[in-house]
Amino acid sequence: MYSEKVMDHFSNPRNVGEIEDASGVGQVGNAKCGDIMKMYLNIEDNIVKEAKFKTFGCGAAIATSSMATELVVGKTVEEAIKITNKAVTEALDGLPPVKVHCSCLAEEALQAALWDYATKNGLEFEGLEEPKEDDHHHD
Amino acid sequence: MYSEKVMDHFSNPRNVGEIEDASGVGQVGNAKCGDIMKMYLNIEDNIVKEAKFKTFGCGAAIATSSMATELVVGKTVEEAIKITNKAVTEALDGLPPVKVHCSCLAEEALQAALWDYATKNGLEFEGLEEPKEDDHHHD
Amino acid sequence: MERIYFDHAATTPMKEEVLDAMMPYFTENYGNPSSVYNIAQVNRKAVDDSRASIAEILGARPNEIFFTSGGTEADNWAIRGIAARKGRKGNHIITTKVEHHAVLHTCEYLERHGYEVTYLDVDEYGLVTAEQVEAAIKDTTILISVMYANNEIGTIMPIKEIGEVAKKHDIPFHTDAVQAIGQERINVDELNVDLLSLSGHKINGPKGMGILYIRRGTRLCPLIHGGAQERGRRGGTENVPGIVGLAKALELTYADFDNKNRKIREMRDYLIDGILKEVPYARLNGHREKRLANNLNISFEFVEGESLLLLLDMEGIAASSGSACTSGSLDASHVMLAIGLPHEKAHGSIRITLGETNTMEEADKLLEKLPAIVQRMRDMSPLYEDFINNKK
Amino acid sequence: MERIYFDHAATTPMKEEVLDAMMPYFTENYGNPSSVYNIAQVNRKAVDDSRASIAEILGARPNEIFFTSGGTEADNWAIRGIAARKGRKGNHIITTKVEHHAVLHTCEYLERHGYEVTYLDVDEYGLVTAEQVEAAIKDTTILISVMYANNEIGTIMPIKEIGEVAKKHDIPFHTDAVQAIGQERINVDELNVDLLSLSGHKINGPKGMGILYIRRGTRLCPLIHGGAQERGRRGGTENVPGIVGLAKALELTYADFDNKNRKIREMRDYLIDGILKEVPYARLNGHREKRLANNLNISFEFVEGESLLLLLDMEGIAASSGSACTSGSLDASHVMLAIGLPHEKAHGSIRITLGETNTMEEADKLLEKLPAIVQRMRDMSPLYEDFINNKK
Ligand SMILES: Cc1ncc(COP(=O)(O)O)c(C=O)c1O
Ligand SMILES: Cc1ncc(COP(=O)(O)O)c(C=O)c1O
Repeated sequence: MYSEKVMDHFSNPRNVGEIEDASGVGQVGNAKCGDIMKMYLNIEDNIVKEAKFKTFGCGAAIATSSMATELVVGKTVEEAIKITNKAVTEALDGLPPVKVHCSCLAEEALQAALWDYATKNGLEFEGLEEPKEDDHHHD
Repeated sequence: MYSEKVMDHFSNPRNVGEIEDASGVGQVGNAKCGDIMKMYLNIEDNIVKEAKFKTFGCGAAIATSSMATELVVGKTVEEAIKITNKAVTEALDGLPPVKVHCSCLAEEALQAALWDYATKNGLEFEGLEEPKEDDHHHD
Repeated sequence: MERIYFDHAATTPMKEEVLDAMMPYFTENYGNPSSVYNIAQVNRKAVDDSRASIAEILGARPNEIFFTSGGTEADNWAIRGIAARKGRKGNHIITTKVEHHAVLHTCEYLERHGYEVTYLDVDEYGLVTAEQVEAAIKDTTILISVMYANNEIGTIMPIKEIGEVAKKHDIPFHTDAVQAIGQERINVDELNVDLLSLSGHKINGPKGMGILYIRRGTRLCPLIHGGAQERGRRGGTENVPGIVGLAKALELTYADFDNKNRKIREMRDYLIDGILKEVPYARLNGHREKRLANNLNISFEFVEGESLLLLLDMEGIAASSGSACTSGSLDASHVMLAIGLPHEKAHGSIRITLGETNTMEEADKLLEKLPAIVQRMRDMSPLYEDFINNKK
Repeated sequence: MERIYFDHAATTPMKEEVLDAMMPYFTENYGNPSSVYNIAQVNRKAVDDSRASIAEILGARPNEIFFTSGGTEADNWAIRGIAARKGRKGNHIITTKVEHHAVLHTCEYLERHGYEVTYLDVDEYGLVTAEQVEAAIKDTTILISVMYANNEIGTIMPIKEIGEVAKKHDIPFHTDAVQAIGQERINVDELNVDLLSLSGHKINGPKGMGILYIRRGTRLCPLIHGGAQERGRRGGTENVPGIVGLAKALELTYADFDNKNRKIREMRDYLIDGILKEVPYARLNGHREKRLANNLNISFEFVEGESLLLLLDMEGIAASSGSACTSGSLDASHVMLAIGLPHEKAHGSIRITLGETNTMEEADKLLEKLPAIVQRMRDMSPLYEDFINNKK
C-alpha cells in the first residue's frame, strides 16, 4: 500500500524529537481525524537550521512529517513557506489516495511553525497566513 | 433426479401403443402443461384384460403412464377406479416434487378411459366421475 | 461411457489454467485485500491486476469494473440500482419479453413496487429493433435493459443501435452479455452501453463470480451494502481466487479467439444442416445469421423436450431444453412463447450449445443418434398419432 | 521471515481439507445442478448433501438454509427482504450502534427510503440488553437485528434473551453470527432466531460464500431475483465448489470443537494478561467474560493504531486495528466511539484474533515485541509528550 520511500521514512523517521526554545513551533490536526503533528523549527539568519517533529498518526502522517523536516532544513523562510503538500508527497513517491490528506497536515504544521516564528519576531512574509483554528484546533 | 424405477419405465415403457376398438379410451392433459396422455383399455367380464398408452410428455409422464397400465391390468373395474396417483407414484419409488402433478395425469387418464367404457356400455360405478373438460381439455 | 457435453450455455468446465491461477489464493495467499499488512498486499495486487486486465479486454477503465457473485447479481444490481436512485426523473423501464429471469423477475418485482415496465415484443426470430425501443421511450423512462444475446435461442440483439438510441435520449442502457461474452468481441464504448453484466462460469471460469461494468458517471445505488470494498459500491470481503480466476478465464477466452470462434460456428452450422436434413418436422428457433456462434435450438414437433434430453443423456449426450435455470418450472419457456411457437412446439425444443473442446466426432455422434430418438418418442406420442391419422 | 497471522476475524486461510473437498467440482464435476442430465446429478447431490450437513450442525431443516455470496449479502437480504415485504405492519427496525457495516449501511439506506431505524446504544463493554430491545419496540416494528458477537471488540450479545423478547412480540429476529460461528456453538432453536447470517471465509472456508438461515414461515422478499435456484428465493447458478467447501469448513469447525476452543481461549487470556502487565496506559476493550474465545482488542494511549500495525508487520506479525473492511475509511471505528472511547483512544486500538493454528510461541513473540513498539511510537507522540510534561 505504501511506497518504499514512505516505509523508509516511517520506519526510520528523520528528525524526531523536540527543540528546546525553538524559533517556531506549530501543532495541527486533532485526535478526531487521528493525526496530530507538532513541528519545531530553529531559524537563524532567515535560514531553517534545524527541524524536529512529533506526530501522533498513521504511517503516512509519520512519513510526511519526517520528509517535511528533511525538505525544510537549509531553506530560507521564504522558500520554506512555499513547500506544499504536493512537494512532500512527491518526495515520498506518492501516497495512497485515502492518505493524501495526511500530507496536507505536514504542510500545515510547517506553516504553523513558520507563523509562530514570524509572530514571535514581529515579521511578515508574503503568503504566510495564520493557521485556521477551525479546521485543526490545537489541544 | 428420477428413481431407477422411473428411469426403467421411461426407457423401456410397457404397453406403448393403441388398441383398435378398445372398450374405453381416455385422453387428458394439454400441450400448455406439456403433457398429454391417452389411455386405451380392453375390458372383458368387468376385468381389465389389456391396457395401452400413448403419451406426449416428460420422463415422469411416460413412466407414470407405463406404470399405470401395468397396475391396471388384471383388476376389476371397481378396483381400477380406486387406483390413485399416489399408488402409481409409490410403485415408481416416488417422483421429484415438481413432477408429482404428472402422476395425477395418469390417474385421470385411467379414469377417463373407464368413464368412456362405462358410458359406452350404459354402466354406472361408484366413485367414477366424468372427466372435467376445464382442467385438461382434449384437443 | 464417453460423455459428450453440449450444454455450454448452462455452464462450462473450468479450465485447468484458470484453476492453476486460482490455486495460490486458496490456502497460501489468503489475506484480506483490505488489510494493511504485508501478507495482504499480494491479494490486493491480484485483485487490482485482475480488474485492470478485465477492463482492458472490455475497453473499459479499471474503476468501471465491479465484481459480483455472478451474472444474476449483476443484472439485479444494474436494474434495481438505477431504479432506487433518489431524484430520478421517473419510474419507467424498457426491456424485452425474452430476457433472462434475472432481469425479468427483477422487473416484475419492481412492478409490484410501483414501477412501470414495458416488455417489448420480439419478432419470430427473437429480435427487437432500435426503433421499437425508441418508440417505447417516455418522459419517465429511467433505464433500457436489452440482453446482448438470448440464452435459449442464441439471437443477437442490435445492441449498438439500441445504445445509440439510449445515448440520444440520455437514458442509461444496460445489457446482459452473460451469453455473448464467450462468442462475441465486446467493447463497451463501441456498444454505447452504460451497464453490462458478465458471468464467470459461462466462459470456463469460476462459478459464483460475475462482473457489472458501470460506465463512469452512471449513478446507481448499491445492491449489497457493507464495507468499503469495490470503492464502497459493493460490500463483502473480496473472493480473491474467484476474481483471479475470472480474469484468467476472460484472457483465455480472447486468446486465439477468431480461430476458435470460426471452428465453433462451423460445427454449429454443420449440426443445424444435419439435423434439419435428418429429422422431419423440425425447425430452427432463433435467427439464422444473428446468432451466437455456439448455439442451436431446434423444435421437434409432436415430442416433449425433457424426454428427448433423457434419451440423449442415455447415449451420453448432455443437452438442454430451454434454460437450465428454469428446469424447475413446468411452464413452456417464455422465450419460445415470445417468438410465437404454439405450446406443444415450445415444449418440444432442445438446445445444443458448443464449447471449444467439442469435436466433429461428437457432432457426428449426435447426428447419428438424434433421428432415432426423436422417432422413438414420436411413436409414443398421441399428437403424432393424430397427425398421421389426419394425413391418411 | 516467519510470519504470524493474528487477524482471523478479517479472514482465515482455507484448510487443505476444504480445498480437497472442493477440487472435484472445479474442472471435473462442473455440471449445472439445475440440469436434468446425468453428469449434473453429482453436483445436485453435492449441493443437497452440503445443505443437509449445514442444517444439522445449526439445528435447522435443510430447506431453511440458503446459500449467498457471503455474510454481507446474507445481512442485506435479511434486512431488505423483511423491509420489502408487502402488507407489512410498519416500517420500524431495531438494531444497535455496533453492527457491522453490512447491517448499518443497509439500515441507513432504508432510512433514506422512508424507514425508521432505532440504533440502540451499547454500554461501555459493547452490550445491549433484552430490556433495551423490548423498550424500543413499537407497533410498527418489523424487524430486530442484533449481531451475535462484535467483530471488533468480540463482545457477545444476549441473543437468546433478545430472541425471547422478539418471539413474545412476534417480530422477526435476525442475528449476524459471522464472527460467532467459529467460536460458539450455535443452535437456531435455542436462540429463538428467525434469520441468521454466516460467512465461509471466517471459518477457514471459501471466500465469497455465505448462508442465510431463514426459519420456516418467515416471509421475506428475495434480494437477488433470477432462476429457480434456492427454491426460487435466491437466483444465480450455484457455486458448487463454494457450497461444498463451506459445508466442509463448518464440519471441521465443530470437529473437536471444545478442545480447540479451550486452547484458543487460554491463549487469549494469556495475551490479555501479558499485554496489560507489560504495557502501561493500555486497556482492554469489550467485555472480559462475554467475549469471543479468539478476540482481544486493546487501546494504547497516545499512539495511533495503524502505525502500531505497520511496526508489528515489520516484525512479521499481522494484526488489525478495527475492522479490516473499513480500513479505507479515516474515521475512528464506530464501535470504539459507541463504547465511549474518546477519539484518540479509539484510534489507538489494535485487534488480535486467534486461530487454531496459532501457537504459544507466537503469543510469546507478540508479548516480546509489542511493548517496545508501543514505546517507540509514544516517544514520537506529541500527546505522550504533553502527558509526561503535565505529570512533571
Ligand atoms: C460481523 C460481520 N458481519 C458481516 C461480515 C461480512 O462478511 P463477508 O465478508 O463474508 O461479506 C463480517 C466480515 O467482514 C463481519 O465481521
Ligand atoms: C443471459 C443470462 N443472464 C444471466 C444469467 C445468470 O448468470 P449466473 O448464473 O452467473 O447468475 C444467465 C445464466 O444463467 C444467462 O444465460
